[in-house]
Amino acid sequence: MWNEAAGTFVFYLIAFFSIFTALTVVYTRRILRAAIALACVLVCSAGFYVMLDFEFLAGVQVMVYVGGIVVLMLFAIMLTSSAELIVDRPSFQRRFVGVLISIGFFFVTTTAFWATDFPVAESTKDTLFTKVSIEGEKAEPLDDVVELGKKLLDYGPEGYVLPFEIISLLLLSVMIGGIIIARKPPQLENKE
Amino acid sequence: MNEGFILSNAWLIPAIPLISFFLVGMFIRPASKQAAGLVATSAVFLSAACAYMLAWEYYQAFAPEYQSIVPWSIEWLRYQEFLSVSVGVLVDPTSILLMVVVTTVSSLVHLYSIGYMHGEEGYGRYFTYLNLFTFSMLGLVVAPNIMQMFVCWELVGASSFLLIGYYYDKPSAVSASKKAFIVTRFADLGFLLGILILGYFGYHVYGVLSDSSTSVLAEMNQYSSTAIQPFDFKFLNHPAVIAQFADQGSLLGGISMLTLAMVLIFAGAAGKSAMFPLHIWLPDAMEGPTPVSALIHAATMVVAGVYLVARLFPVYAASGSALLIVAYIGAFTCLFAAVIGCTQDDIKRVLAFSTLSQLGYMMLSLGVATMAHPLGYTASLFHLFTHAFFKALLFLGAGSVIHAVHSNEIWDMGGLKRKMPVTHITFLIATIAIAGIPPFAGFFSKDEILAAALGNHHQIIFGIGLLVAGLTPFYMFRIYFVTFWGPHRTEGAEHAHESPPVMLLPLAILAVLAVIAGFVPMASFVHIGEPLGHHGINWAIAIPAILVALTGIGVAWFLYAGNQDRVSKLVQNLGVVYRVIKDKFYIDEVYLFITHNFIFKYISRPIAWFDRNVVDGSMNLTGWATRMSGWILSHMQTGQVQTYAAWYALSTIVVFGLLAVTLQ
Amino acid sequence: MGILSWIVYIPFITAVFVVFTPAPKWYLIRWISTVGTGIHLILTAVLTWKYWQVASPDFSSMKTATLTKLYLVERFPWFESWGIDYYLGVDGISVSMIILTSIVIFTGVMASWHVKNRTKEFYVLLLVLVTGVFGVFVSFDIFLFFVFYELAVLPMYLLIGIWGTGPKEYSAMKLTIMLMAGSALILIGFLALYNGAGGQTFDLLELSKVDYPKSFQIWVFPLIFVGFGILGALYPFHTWSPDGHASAPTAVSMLHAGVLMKLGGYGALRMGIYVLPEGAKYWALFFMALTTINIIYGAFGAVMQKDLKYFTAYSSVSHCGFVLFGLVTLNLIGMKGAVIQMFSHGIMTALFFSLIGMVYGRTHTRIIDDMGGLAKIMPWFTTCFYVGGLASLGLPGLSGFVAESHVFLAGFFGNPWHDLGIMRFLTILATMSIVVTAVYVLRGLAKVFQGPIKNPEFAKLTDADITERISTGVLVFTMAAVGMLPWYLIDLIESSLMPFVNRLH
Amino acid sequence: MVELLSNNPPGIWHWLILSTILFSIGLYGVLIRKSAVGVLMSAELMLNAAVLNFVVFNHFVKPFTIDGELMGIFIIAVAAAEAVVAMAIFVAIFKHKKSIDITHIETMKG
Repeated sequence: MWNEAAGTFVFYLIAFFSIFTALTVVYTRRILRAAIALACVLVCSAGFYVMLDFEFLAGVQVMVYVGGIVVLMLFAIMLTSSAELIVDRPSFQRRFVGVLISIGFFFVTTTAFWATDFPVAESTKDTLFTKVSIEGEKAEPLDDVVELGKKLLDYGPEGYVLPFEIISLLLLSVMIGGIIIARKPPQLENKE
Repeated sequence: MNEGFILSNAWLIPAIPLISFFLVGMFIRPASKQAAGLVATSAVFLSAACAYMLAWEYYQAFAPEYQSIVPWSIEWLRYQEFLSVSVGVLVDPTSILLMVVVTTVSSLVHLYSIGYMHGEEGYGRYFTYLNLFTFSMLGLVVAPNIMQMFVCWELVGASSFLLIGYYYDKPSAVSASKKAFIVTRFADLGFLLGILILGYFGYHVYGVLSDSSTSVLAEMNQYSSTAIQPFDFKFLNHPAVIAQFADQGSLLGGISMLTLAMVLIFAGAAGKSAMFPLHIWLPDAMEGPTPVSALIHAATMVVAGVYLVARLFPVYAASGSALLIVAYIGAFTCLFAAVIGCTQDDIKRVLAFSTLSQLGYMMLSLGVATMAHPLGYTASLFHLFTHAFFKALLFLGAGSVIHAVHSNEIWDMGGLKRKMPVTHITFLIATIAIAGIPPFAGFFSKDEILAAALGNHHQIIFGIGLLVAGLTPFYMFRIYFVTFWGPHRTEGAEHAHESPPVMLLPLAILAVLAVIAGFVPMASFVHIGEPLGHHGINWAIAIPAILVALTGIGVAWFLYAGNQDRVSKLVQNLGVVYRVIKDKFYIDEVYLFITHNFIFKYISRPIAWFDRNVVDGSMNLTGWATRMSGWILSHMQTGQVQTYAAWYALSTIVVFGLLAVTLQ
Repeated sequence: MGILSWIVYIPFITAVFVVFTPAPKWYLIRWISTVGTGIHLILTAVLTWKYWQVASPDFSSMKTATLTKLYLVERFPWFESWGIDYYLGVDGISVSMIILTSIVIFTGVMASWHVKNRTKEFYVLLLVLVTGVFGVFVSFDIFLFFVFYELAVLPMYLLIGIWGTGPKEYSAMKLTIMLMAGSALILIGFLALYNGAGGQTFDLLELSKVDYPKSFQIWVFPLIFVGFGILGALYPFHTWSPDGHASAPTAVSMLHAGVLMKLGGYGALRMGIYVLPEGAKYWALFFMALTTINIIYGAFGAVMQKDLKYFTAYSSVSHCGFVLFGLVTLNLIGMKGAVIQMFSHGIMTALFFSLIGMVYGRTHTRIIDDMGGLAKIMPWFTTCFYVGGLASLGLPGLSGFVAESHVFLAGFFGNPWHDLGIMRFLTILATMSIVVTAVYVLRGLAKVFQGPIKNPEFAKLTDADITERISTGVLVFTMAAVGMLPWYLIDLIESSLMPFVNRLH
Repeated sequence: MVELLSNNPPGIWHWLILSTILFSIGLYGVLIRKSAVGVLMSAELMLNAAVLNFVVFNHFVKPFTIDGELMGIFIIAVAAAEAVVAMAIFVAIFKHKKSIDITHIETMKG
């Protein structure tokens, strides 16, 4: 019993923390602080994935997202020398519209969720952290990384081989694109 | 019924002036002026001759009781199956009387104009319009149905407009002609509405009669060449039809349909005969050449109104109240015009007001007559007959005086007795005739009117008639004494010389007519309803009338014959009253005020403004609205990514919201 | 190619000839178009005589007919699948309208004798426009009718936009847009008729045989009537006419006011009242009130106008009000009066606009107050103007009176479906207009022609030359002919109007 | 307190609310952030909320499959790609405009 209570408490703790940091990402005037706050948010969601028994995804999240993308952003901030730049707060009118739209969005989505009753599987309705199924389902824990690997390369109807290939292509093109855009074009130099 | 030559094709009488109008207007006028004048005058003389022959043949053929016959008519305008208007000639004692009067006066005026208009640059144009006028007047006189009368009525109005505005480079003449046409046009509106009512009910009564007793219609068709139509006078005046009319029920509260129609038609007549409210155009119509005033504004056109009321007399008699209106308006105009006449200085304006007053006489005499005692009807037409001659003579006389002195003001003339003997004699005869002194024409007709008025117990109208019988000689002899007696006031009067013979001849003829016209036994020819017991002059009324006339002459002699100081004394103590009367009781100003300030300022200008701004504006508004919405939408494209994102998010929310609401 | 096709396509053939003549030879172009329209005039006379010969025997039998009988019919399928066929025919009303248009275009070409810039395009557009108008008057397939209708309305924009004066672009734009709006309404109406009748045929006579349900008629009739009414200067939609006419060149405003506005009346009669009698009965009183305002409004509007063309434009708004007023009285006299008024007003406005064009060509000003005392200098124009003015105020002996007396009488006689009191009241209001018309006509003409000469160099101006005398002479002669001998025109129109009246009962 | 916590663990509804909140905050950030990098970060936030959503559905609706997780992985990959391109663009813009204030980039003004 104690276990569930601890689980719920941890959930709410991390939830509030992530919401707070998300607000700082959006609200802070210093870009650097925003980047760090973003890193925290991402780490918190990695924590969520762990709570939902998706350790692999949490790992990927921490490594790729936090380690890669946020670091990249830090570089970008440094490159555009706007680290110490204090961005002035946007005008009231823009903020008001922004708040209006986001709250509007929030309500619309929640009513949509509220209206639909999701077919939640019986087994996990009220338990957390247990991937182990109670009677009737497969007993042994699902080794998800092996399952992942199989699914990625399975070219059957269930498989994800096509998206896998596309993602690789995408990453390749993005790399080349990024380099071309960001480098100093030689001819532009001498013309000025 | 042996058809005499003229009787069978009586259409010649109006047709000759029409043919000569086209001939002169199109071809002869540009060719040579003199030829145009001669052809026009000879055409009217020919027509006069035909009129006399027609009279002679008619009175031969229909000796005892005079039938009104329609020897010739063709269908002109077909509105509907049984409702069509035909053009034709109606011959009966009244129309013959008018034909004789119109053609005689018109031919004499044509002759006179050859002299008077000598040297005018629009000579040919003048004779063309004069011929057009004669044609339309004759067309009006011989009209068998009320629609043809309306047609010629308008044509008469148009030709008088053209003739008044003859000196078109004189702004006063132009505005006078405009005023004349618009006022008569306004009156014709009433006339047209009256015709529409008569037409509507006539058509229905025609339907009722044609399927009930066919005898009535058959009896009407007896004397006319084409089938009777609802607009014909014979149909309208027929007692059976009038009976049907009377019980047609009333319109807008109380006034019976018949009276309303008759009052409206009288409005038309009042406009043309310049009765009280619509008289303002006649004094200004004096802007036209004097022969025109003599013909149109003395003898012929202005009596058209009297002729119309006479022609529809049976229907008028049926609606008693309409006749009363006619009588009282006539009486009031008679008095009103006589009073103003006494104060005018322009010789033609005095004569114009005297015409107004005499027309008032004719109208009141028609008004007092009833089917039972129709003496008033005969008296009015008799007075019309005599008045045409002596009033034309007065105008032509005045014309020759003006021609000699080159000014209209009586105070610029004086002592012309010695300079222009023939004009003087003829003018004197005419003045005595209009004053109503026994041997001359005026006495007989005026006396009969007074007798008719008294006979039908209209004491007030008789009183007014008697009073005016006194006033008329006063103002007539006033201008006579001032122009012909006393010293030559201006050097123009000094050098005045007698007019050429071509002008004097008509004066002489008219003078003779003015004398003998009184002896024509009108009662035996022109009558309606109960036959009049033949009686001589009713001396009980004649004596007071003569006495009053003599006193009028005496007062005029006393004031104007001798030296002028008595007059100026009188004018001082009359003071403001004299001034008000002289300015014609400011009625012209009231009319001008109404038309200019009220109608133009408060109706047509706002409508023109309303049209430009509101209705036009609303059209431009649609154009402006599309442009404006385009401009607003362009603001969405600020180029900033975030605004697009904001619109995008907003629209998704809205769409989801709608979905959420609708799908529930 | 029957005579009707010739009638429609002669102006077009002339236009083709004009296209092939080189542009600088503008005098040759003038002659070609005059000859072309001259031939057309003769052909119209032949058509009238032929129609009279063919149709007069059964004038009496028409009394009870409920279906218009067409003569000199030419018909062959065009779009088989939708039931559209090239269907030309003519009855009394169309013949009178063709006579009117033929006279107006002949005098129009004569009146635009002095158009110097880009003469070729001017004449081509003018002749194409007239082809459209002739097409409308003879076509009895509503699709073909609409095609010709658009052909008639469109060149107007170019003609005013290029050769106009004053704010020509603005008024050309306004005129075309409003007329397009009108034709949009008409198109909806036509399609409603087409589908209402089961969508097999566009033939007018077949469509009129179908008795549409009353509710259907109630919403389709105003569409068609207002659609045509916009062209016929119906009250709220008349604003294009003063501006349009004021800035249009002479021949164009002659043609437009004289003929195109009659297209509106003709269309409303043929497509509106004939096909949808129940709708007509339902809406008649409403439109009658509207047209009464039209008459009074146009008359009062004209009183205060400063520019001669606006003066005539407002007066033609008032006279077109008579046409529509006559139509909605829904009795034989009224409709006959309306068609006669179409004819007489067509001639009258053509005369007025041609005279204004010619006077403008000399004095180069249309402002009434600047001109004065022209009577001495231009006697011919003065007489023609006065004859036109007197005709417009309804002087008997000229065509105006014949039409107006019909319309007033009809208003008074009323019809069995409407309350007589209201109709009488509206008719009385309409009759008031004869006084107001007299006021503004005489005031206007007196200011321009009578009185002393205002500015001296007018004295040097010349009077009408031979071409102008012919054109104005022809128009004056027609007006006087119709005014004095109206029975020919009345017989022509009355017989073909009987089916309209019988269908209403 | 403990009983309160223990007997109502966070169901699917709670998770969804959480992810929507995160998403809205991200949206707010995108709309009002003046600097381009800020906008990108908020976009990352939104993407992350999306991944959370997938994972939550996978866990609750289809507990024993890994499609949700797989989708999460793909999203992270795409997010990475997107961030790279965005950074490259911002650097290029900075070189040209000396500032990355997004409100001044209006070449597309209508």
